[in-house]
Amino acid sequence: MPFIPHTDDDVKTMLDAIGANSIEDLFAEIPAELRSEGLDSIPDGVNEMDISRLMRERADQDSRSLCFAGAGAYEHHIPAAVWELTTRGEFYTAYTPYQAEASQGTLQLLYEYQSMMASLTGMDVSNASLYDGASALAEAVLMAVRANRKSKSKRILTPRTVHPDYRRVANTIVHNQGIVLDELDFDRQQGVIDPASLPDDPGDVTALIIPQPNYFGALEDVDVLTDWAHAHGALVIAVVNPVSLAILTPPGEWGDSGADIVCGDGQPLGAPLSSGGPYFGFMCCRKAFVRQMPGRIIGRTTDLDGKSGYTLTLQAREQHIRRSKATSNICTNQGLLVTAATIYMSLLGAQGLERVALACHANTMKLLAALDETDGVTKLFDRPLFHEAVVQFDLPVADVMRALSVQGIIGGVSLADDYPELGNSILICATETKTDADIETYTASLKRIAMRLTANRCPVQPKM
Amino acid sequence: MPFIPHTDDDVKTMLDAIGANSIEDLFAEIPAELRSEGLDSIPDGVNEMDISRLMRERADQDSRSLCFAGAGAYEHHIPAAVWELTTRGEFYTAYTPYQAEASQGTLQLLYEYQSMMASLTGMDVSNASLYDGASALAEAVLMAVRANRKSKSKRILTPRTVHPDYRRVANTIVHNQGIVLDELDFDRQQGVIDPASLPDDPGDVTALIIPQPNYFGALEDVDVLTDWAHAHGALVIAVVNPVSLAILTPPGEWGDSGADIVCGDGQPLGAPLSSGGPYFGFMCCRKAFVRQMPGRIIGRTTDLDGKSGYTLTLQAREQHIRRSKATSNICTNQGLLVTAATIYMSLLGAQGLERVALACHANTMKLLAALDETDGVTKLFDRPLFHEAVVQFDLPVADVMRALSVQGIIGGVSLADDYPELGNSILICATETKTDADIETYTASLKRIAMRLTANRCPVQPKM
Amino acid sequence: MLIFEQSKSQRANPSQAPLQEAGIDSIPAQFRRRRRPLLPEVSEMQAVRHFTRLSQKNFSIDTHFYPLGSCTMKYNPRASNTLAMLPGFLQRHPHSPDNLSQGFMACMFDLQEILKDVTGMTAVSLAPMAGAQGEFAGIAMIRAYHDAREDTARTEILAPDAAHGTNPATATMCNYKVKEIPTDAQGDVDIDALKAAVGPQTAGIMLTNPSTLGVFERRIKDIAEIVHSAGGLLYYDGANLNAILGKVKPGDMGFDVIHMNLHKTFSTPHGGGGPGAGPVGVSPRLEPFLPVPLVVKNDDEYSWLKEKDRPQTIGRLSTFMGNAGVLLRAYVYARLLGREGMHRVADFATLNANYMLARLRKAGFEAAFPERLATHEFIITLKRQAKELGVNTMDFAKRLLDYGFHAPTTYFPLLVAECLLIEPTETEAKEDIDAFIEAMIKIQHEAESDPEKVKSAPHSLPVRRLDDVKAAKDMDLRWTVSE
Amino acid sequence: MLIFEQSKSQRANPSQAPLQEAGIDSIPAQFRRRRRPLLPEVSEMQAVRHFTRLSQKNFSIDTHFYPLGSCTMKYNPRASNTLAMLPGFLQRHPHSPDNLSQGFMACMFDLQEILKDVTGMTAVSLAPMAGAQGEFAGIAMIRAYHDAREDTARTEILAPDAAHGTNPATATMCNYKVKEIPTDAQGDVDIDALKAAVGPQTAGIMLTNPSTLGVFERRIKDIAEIVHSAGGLLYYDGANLNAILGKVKPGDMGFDVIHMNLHKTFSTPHGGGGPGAGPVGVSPRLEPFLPVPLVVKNDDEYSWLKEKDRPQTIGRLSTFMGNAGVLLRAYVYARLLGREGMHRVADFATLNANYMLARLRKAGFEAAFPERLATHEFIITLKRQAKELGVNTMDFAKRLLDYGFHAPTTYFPLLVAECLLIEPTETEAKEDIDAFIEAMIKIQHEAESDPEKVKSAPHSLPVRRLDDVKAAKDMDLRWTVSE
Ligand SMILES: Cc1ncc(COP(=O)(O)O)c(C=O)c1O
Ligand SMILES: Cc1ncc(COP(=O)(O)O)c(C=O)c1O
Repeated sequence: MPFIPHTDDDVKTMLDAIGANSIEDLFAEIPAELRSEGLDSIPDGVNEMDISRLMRERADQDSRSLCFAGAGAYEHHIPAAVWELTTRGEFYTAYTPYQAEASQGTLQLLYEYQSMMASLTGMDVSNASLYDGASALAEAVLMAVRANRKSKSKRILTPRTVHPDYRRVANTIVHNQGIVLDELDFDRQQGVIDPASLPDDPGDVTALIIPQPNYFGALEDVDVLTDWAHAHGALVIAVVNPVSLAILTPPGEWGDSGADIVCGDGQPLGAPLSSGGPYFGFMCCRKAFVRQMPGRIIGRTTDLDGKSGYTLTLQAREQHIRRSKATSNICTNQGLLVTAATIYMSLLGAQGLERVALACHANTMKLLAALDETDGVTKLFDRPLFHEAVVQFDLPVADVMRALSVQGIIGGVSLADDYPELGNSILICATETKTDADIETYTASLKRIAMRLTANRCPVQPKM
Repeated sequence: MPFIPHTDDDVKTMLDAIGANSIEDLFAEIPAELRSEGLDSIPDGVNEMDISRLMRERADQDSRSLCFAGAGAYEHHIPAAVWELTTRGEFYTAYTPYQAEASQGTLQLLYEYQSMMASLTGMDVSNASLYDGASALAEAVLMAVRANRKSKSKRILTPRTVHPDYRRVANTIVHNQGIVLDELDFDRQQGVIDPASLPDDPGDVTALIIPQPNYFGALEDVDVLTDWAHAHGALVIAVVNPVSLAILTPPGEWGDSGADIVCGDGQPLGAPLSSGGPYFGFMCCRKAFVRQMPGRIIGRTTDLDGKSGYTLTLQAREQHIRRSKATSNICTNQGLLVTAATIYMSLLGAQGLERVALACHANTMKLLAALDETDGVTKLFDRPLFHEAVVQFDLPVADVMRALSVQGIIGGVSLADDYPELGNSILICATETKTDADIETYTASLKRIAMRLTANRCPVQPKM
Repeated sequence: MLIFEQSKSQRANPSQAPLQEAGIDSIPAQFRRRRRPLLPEVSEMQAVRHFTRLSQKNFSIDTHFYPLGSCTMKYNPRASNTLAMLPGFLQRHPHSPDNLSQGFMACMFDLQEILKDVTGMTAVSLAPMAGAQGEFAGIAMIRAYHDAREDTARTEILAPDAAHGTNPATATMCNYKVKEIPTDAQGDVDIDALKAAVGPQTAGIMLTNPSTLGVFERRIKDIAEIVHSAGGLLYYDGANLNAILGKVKPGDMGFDVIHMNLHKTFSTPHGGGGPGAGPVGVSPRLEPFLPVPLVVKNDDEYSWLKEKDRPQTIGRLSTFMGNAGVLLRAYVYARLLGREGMHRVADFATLNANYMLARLRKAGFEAAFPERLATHEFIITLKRQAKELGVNTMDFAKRLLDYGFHAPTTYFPLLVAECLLIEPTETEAKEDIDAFIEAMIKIQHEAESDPEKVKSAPHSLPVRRLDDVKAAKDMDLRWTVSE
Repeated sequence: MLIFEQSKSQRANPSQAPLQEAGIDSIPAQFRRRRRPLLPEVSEMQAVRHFTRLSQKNFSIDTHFYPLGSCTMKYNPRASNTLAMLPGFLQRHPHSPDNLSQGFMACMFDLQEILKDVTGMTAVSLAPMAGAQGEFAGIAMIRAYHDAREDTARTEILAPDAAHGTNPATATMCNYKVKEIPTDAQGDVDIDALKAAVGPQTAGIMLTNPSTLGVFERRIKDIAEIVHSAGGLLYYDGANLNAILGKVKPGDMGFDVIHMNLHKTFSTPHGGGGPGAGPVGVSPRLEPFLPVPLVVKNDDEYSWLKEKDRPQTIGRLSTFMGNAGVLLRAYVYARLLGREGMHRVADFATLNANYMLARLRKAGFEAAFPERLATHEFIITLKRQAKELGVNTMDFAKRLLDYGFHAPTTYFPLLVAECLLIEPTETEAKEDIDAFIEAMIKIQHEAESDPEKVKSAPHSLPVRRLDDVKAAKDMDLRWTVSE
């Protein structure tokens, strides 16, 4: 039987030991009327050969494309060693390290991860992961409400330059608790929050969220924003891209006293695009707030012989101890992705990560320039950026994107739904994986498409 | 520096310890006039991202094809676990297990492998691998010459039903030693050696090679052949497909006393097609001949505490001890492929391997029937077979094969060069990986091609 | 040794970094980092060696029997990993247009259908990223349901006292108060207490069945009846679904919403803590509230339903669509099992558990619920050993590690003193189960003859018993350069 | 425990076997197997667990410093593995037509070109499957060359007494007698002895340079002159190519033919014994004899040259084209290194070796050739320790295992008493080399203070010292059911 090692003899011996006549007898306590008849819509079992064939066909169907989309998921080079090591059975098939002595591999790795993230963000401590960037932001909001004891408003200032889906997720998760995510608008020229537009007397604000780079790829005035928030008794929640931190000021150094909570998505650190997950959310904070953190935290301690070892710690924050008073309901997190990220950061080092960040920046600048030079395409904001930018088409964005996709090019992510005021705009991204030839392929296709669409007086269905 | 961990400080400290001024000084003993100027045709180093892109493009270029070729390399389903385990660093990056205590993983696995192969072939002992099937046959011939002390002729009867490239390789390797591979012809109707055609008085024959299944996929009269050889003082060298042994009589049971040496290619046991290698050669023999075997052999022994352990043994046969008197010059073998094969056999078990063999047989029978029913294609031999067969076309074989390949179908392997007397024939194979739909795809394409080629009065270049 | 301790500042791995020379001038200095972060600077080999060695310090399914109760540590087929990591799947950007995504979407759609059938629910969302997030989605849907009906006085969620910690924690996240319902001596919910507890303030109840006590909640129909008539809904915590796969469907028991832990029942790996996937299934009345996105099929074409297509949705739970790679693994596993295979899961998980229980009892260990059949797991209480020999559950657990077995779950549920919650799963062979039982018997002998040995275990692991109190006190949570 | 001992006869893994029902009637009974072979019948998890655990019992590059002299145990980049195992490469049938093979053939062609350049040879064949087969190809070409010139009186191959065992064994396979040339006190070939040995019977000489003694053969030009003037050819055993990559080309030293061990210099993994790849390079006069197949490029199209295109070839060495997958790995590595990277290999391999030698000598260990520079490796002789303390090279080697280091090569070359041939390779960090040296010093102290501890080592491995004599005597070479 697939995955079941029992022989008929085993079954007999085991039933004898139990004193039962059949396996069926072991289900005697289930009321008969509840027993189900079968699983009609579930197909017969197949073998590994057949499912392999099916999955290969399906994977091939969604074949490789030339991808200039970012918007929260970035195509980076991942060293082969990362996943060869990460999928070693000992990492891949272990549980959460509840028995510390039998899990020193995972635990030491997580301690190393926490150290790396704390240093990258410039914060004191890191937890061992949350689900993803968006849910990490939700947890950060909940944490800020707990941590900012002086504020009673549960009001979180949320710039529209924060990833729209992060804002949606945060709202899904926090709104039941009466927390309000108050929108802050952005400057149409710059694509960032204009610090001058911030009110002098904002009232009781629990926290201000600051994205850096923001959803448009643009760099916010983080120092001013941080100081403004702190001046008004609000905590600062930073939402950052971890790769960008190789070259950008870490949130721990923003303004006079730094951000209070830092979160984001760890995907750029070694997680493949993989349709959007599994990625992982990271969270760091000041030491003073550590008891308000959600998620696992690993601490170094000693064993009976005084030897160093690692263990889950501060568990009194967690659901399995504190139950309804826990800092979060999270239990299973995204450990394996953290394993990959730790190996990724170890293979790249600070120098390597810096080169990745610089190459992403340079390639996006090149792409932006190339597009800006293309007829019918305009660069939208005039602002320093990391590795994303917004461009606007003269033509309907959906048609352009569809036509590009038929040629295997994902030209970017349309902003039409989330920022209708920006017209036919898309968010573009060129990471270190993109060559000059790739950029040329993109702009050349775009020119052809523009010509065709203009000639045809769109909308038009490109021929498949 | 790629793969080199030295910092400038390290280099300085190390040179100081040596008492040298520069690394260059360490090459002082190399005569200056020999020093090379550079490696002009070697390109600049690239990084892993760039080589990955290049290799992906090249691999994609040779994209998946529907393959009905066998002829010594068979497409089988390989459980995912096989290579995930085989490429674990501890197997993948270890050396030959010279330090037994630090290599018990590899050594125990090899002992298990030897046990499996001995049982599969019905022989007493197995070595731990040779390079591939063809070179294993060469080694078997050399071994037979050493082992058959009564024979002085160095004459090896070599049926033309043995894989032509095996015969070529054997000849390359043994001919310098004055060994003669005497060809034995086959029966044109049956595609096997006709036992009745064997001479009553063959003279001094050192050994007879018996392939089962033979190159045409047909089953030889192994019992009669074995007994005939033994009756005339010749040893029997069996060349077998290991998967076929799940259903065919093992060489150890051929005739009255079984084959003496068994060899073949282990590829069907878990090695991917991989352009022809790495595969591995296996060799088993009677215990009496073990000291004549080439290659590594692992034995079970005990340690200082009496605990079981495994070690390289009978090393006095090998080049590092016996030097010019060794049984072979082989040193590095194909250990990793044996690792894969051992895991493969463990995952399949005797039952599973039997099902694989039966499915291969059944699918080839289906393919053969389907082709035989196709106009212009005839089945050539009338003989029980394992999983290969010969069919003949009415049309020029090269044209047919080329036209098929343009449609991504590898229709088989042409016999035109090696067996011109068989006309426009090919050797076909359908393993367990082929479905009825695949067979249908093949015959449908063939029909279209035949129609086109006939209409055009070939030869013709199919449009690409 | 920490990876940082192998670091040297000039070491670099140029084969992993872009070769391209790229400036930073277009980013003004005010935005730029001044000091490099403390990431290790090691060679590729040093990293490979370090993490390979670290991995060897773990117990895992691939190396050890791991009968961690409530966690369903079964074999994770390697094919699931290999196939989920096919380049076509790994490289798919979450914003890939539908015309470049039909292969992936077909898998997701098929998986939704399979999960509907095994749960007996009418619709499934794959969005939640783990069990706890599935719980959140479920309770948020219950709240949305009551809200939509303007039934706003419901402020309480009921849960048995044996419930997993995520249940009450989730209720809190959804702004519910939690009322605990006691368990009776047989491990069933105390029906009278339940009756007393329900009322117009009851939003719903969260239940696992089989419960975390390793027994089947026999009066589930009554419970459903009681809660439903009070206007509350039933939430099924699917962590124990392995016990009843193909035997009973939560939908048939009267549940309105369920989450599944695919990383348990559908054998996706636990990865040393995650990722998992916690899809939710619902009965018709909760369907409008399902979290987005969902995959639908029209004329053989798959497409996504998002916020704008689902006005009543509780919303989005992740930036994209949840843990897609985990879902692919679960799909492969489900197809490998097929219909018959699913039935067998519950059969053999239950057989293994009852066999272990029977043999352990024969050996003198005390079952928490001696009159009950085990489900896929069961509880042994070591309170006698703790009292008479001073050797407690934790000591037994640590000593098991020395014998090469991962420990069962300890001290959960809290309700049973000195408890060991043991779940062998269906993929373990009788021989391994027997070996575990032998180890338990040996430890029992040691506890009698040489208790110190057990109390100071483990003795053969990379570290000896660790000081958790010191860990919490010192809060050494990161390496810093000063060391 | 052996995998067989976990086997049960009814166990089966249906997810790995074809589901199709297929009869055997078309095969007459006389051809059919009567009893099933003894293959283990275990579950997939049992197999995974067994082999995972076995793997953990190995030392390897990925886990340990492995300074095995003559073996070049350097880091094996993981990218080489991943990229060689791309589906497009793995699934290519060796008989795939050229129009479906251009990607693969491009890699092979490029590799041929790279190897020509590093060896200074004019043509390369990738066919040989390991070093020894490369040697065979080389000596067979030498024979074919003499034969083609009808110079048939040449019956002898010369080789230094320090030569690797494969050298004389290969000469024998090609039906040559082997004459050993002594080494002088400085580790160079004894030129006078060589002069005395050459003659009309000399077919050629097999040399490694640097030699297996860890020193560079300084009078290589003289040797070439002597052998060439006698009408013999020079064979270069490329096992030590790592020492001179980019520094000296064997072609420039006067060699006519060379094999390379790609599994050493080009960092393809050793796989616990193989596979390797042993391409051969030749000077123009041996070109016609190269083993087939070869890849050529015409107008951007690649094609194979086989027997019929190469009438003078020594022939074919494998059924297909050799160890293609290994060649792909070497190609990836070569491209990652690039020109500058190749130069650095020799630089840092040599730096590491000389540093180790210097520090070990400072610590009192005796170098075999104290007046010579080390190349990429060097020899320490422990004859004093053996004589004075009764602790020999094997004891040191086994004790090193306890300290977490794989032992260097022991007792080879035989010429140096109690020798340890140490090759750190360029990929080891100074820290690890220092740790090895510390361990050697500790063992030296132990040998003085507690020799039994060293003589009974190892103490911390899965087994203690194994009885090789018993192994050879018992000949327990396979498991059988009786046990
Ligand atoms: C009974 C029960 N409920 C809920 C959960 C939470 O699931 P997850 O860890 O996937 O969030 C668990 C996991 O341990 C569990 O055992
Ligand atoms: C000097 C020398 N020559 C030849 C060989 C043989 O190479 P291979 O093992 O690849 O056959 C070796 C390998 O150990 C060697 O060290």
